[in-house]
Amino acid sequence: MEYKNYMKIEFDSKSQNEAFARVVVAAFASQLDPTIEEITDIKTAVSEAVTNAIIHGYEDNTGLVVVTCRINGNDLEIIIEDKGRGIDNVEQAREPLFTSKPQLERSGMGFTVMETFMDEVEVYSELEKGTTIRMVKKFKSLNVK
Amino acid sequence: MEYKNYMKIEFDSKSQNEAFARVVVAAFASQLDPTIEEITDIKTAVSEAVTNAIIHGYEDNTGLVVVTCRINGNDLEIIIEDKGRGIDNVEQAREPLFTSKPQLERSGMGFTVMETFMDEVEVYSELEKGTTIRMVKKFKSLNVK
Amino acid sequence: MQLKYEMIENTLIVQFDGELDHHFAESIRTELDDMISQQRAKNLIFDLSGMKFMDSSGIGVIIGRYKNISKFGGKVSVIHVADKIDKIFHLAGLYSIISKYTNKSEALNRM
Amino acid sequence: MQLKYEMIENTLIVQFDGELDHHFAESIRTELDDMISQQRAKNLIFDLSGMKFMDSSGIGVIIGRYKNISKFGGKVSVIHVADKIDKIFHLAGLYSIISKYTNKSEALNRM
Ligand SMILES: Nc1ncnc2c1ncn2[C@@H]1O[C@H](COP(=O)(O)OP(=O)(O)O)[C@@H](O)[C@H]1O
Ligand SMILES: Nc1ncnc2c1ncn2[C@@H]1O[C@H](COP(=O)(O)OP(=O)(O)O)[C@@H](O)[C@H]1O
Repeated sequence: MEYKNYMKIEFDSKSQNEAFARVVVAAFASQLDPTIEEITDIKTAVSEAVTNAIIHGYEDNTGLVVVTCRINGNDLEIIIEDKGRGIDNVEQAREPLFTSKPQLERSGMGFTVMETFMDEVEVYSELEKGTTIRMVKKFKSLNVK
Repeated sequence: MEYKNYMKIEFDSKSQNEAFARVVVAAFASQLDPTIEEITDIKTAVSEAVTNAIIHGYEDNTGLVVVTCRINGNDLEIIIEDKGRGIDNVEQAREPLFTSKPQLERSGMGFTVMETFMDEVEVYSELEKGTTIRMVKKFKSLNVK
Repeated sequence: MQLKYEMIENTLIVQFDGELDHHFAESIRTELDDMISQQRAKNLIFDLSGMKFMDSSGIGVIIGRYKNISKFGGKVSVIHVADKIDKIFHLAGLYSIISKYTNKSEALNRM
Repeated sequence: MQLKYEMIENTLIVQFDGELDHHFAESIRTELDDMISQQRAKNLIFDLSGMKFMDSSGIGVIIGRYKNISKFGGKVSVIHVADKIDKIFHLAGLYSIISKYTNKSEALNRM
């Protein structure tokens, strides 16, 4: 049978928790015997999605960010959810360099980074309801064994 | 206002997740600017309580272990819950060297270690419902500033 | 995240040490701008040799400084860029406005 | 968690490298017992210098080996015990059945 594992974490939408979320997902992924490059990829993607939940989803309010991880064989599925304001136009949001917050020096590259570093990225969003990002990383390292 | 933060994590009752739980709580606690000794104390206490949930609470079944952390000023509250078989006699269970699983080479020192390394340890348990351990660590490091 | 500074002629060299995400971007922006005006720096070199992690928030920090520096005719460059970060910079088209050099002396020569 | 072994006369020295919790206790128990019988070791020294973390599961591992070794008149000792782990050993009354020494040569001399 394929190796499976599951974890879910929720935390306050505080910017201190961006680094915390990266460490948690990286620690969970370590079971997959990842390369340093794979770990950097998922840390970067998680950092983007969690930051977005905090600054775009909840803006100045405090809410909960939920990160779910599932291991299925060599695949790591990461789901990042907020119950914040939601995204108006997902297609536009995913375009490189598009940002609704240039005044915060956002570069509009968050989604592009997620897409570059992960094997799958799906975005579900509803205005006033929140946003869910589902990403998959296929780990190569275990195949070698 | 006192600094506050919150996180909750749940994961499968697999022994691989014992190390994961320690890393997560230590990463969350790092905001409190802890000494190495304080970090070792909470890692050890978390390891005991999470191991108990896995081997005593769920025995050979798979269930969810939930770990909640709250920072309130210099205090870190850690709550570890399982929905497993529960403890018959909590007073007896807390006694040093008492174990119901000597065949697994358990030493019966888990609760004693938690009590030694944390400032408060409370145990709530109901048969067939599960067990909740609430622990508090008062961090000294921030007081110095 | 810690910043170390060095001033060589009219060029300020900033060395990043640690992880640069949105949280730290917020806290270092003002510190960086204060240092630029206090030192009356014309040019700016970002030394990324000590950068342990960076997400797209780092691009915002660099472009933001570029905007201020270029107003007064200054130049901005980056040195010691790790592969992953280089990839992010390429995606963002950063190299159309700032230059990448291998090390400090090369960057200073071309400034 | 990795184990390194050294056999000096009839004493097996086991060096722990890594974290010892319930998960790793389960996986090293059989390995340790196999090595003891394969090497026909009479005495056992646990070298904890490389132990990065240990909870009460480690006590179970040590007491379990003590039971086997003492049946045949052998002795068990621990060396290079860090303060926190020493505290756990004291709480468990471990030092009433096994001895603690500073280093390998002291332990071998007193075996
Ligand atoms: N969780 C979210 N909630 C609401 N809006 C979001 C969320 N994530 C992304 N967005 C929107 O999508 C835009 C593009 O996101 P991204 O590519 O990450 O760039 P950036 O974060 O730099 O703005 C954001 O500017 C924002 O308008
Ligand atoms: N989460 C739990 N669910 C059910 N029983 C538990 C739980 N935690 C502890 N116990 C009971 O309390 C006893 C003592 O626990 P502890 O002091 O940690 O020692 P050990 O884990 O070595 O047995 C256990 O042997 C078990 O019977």
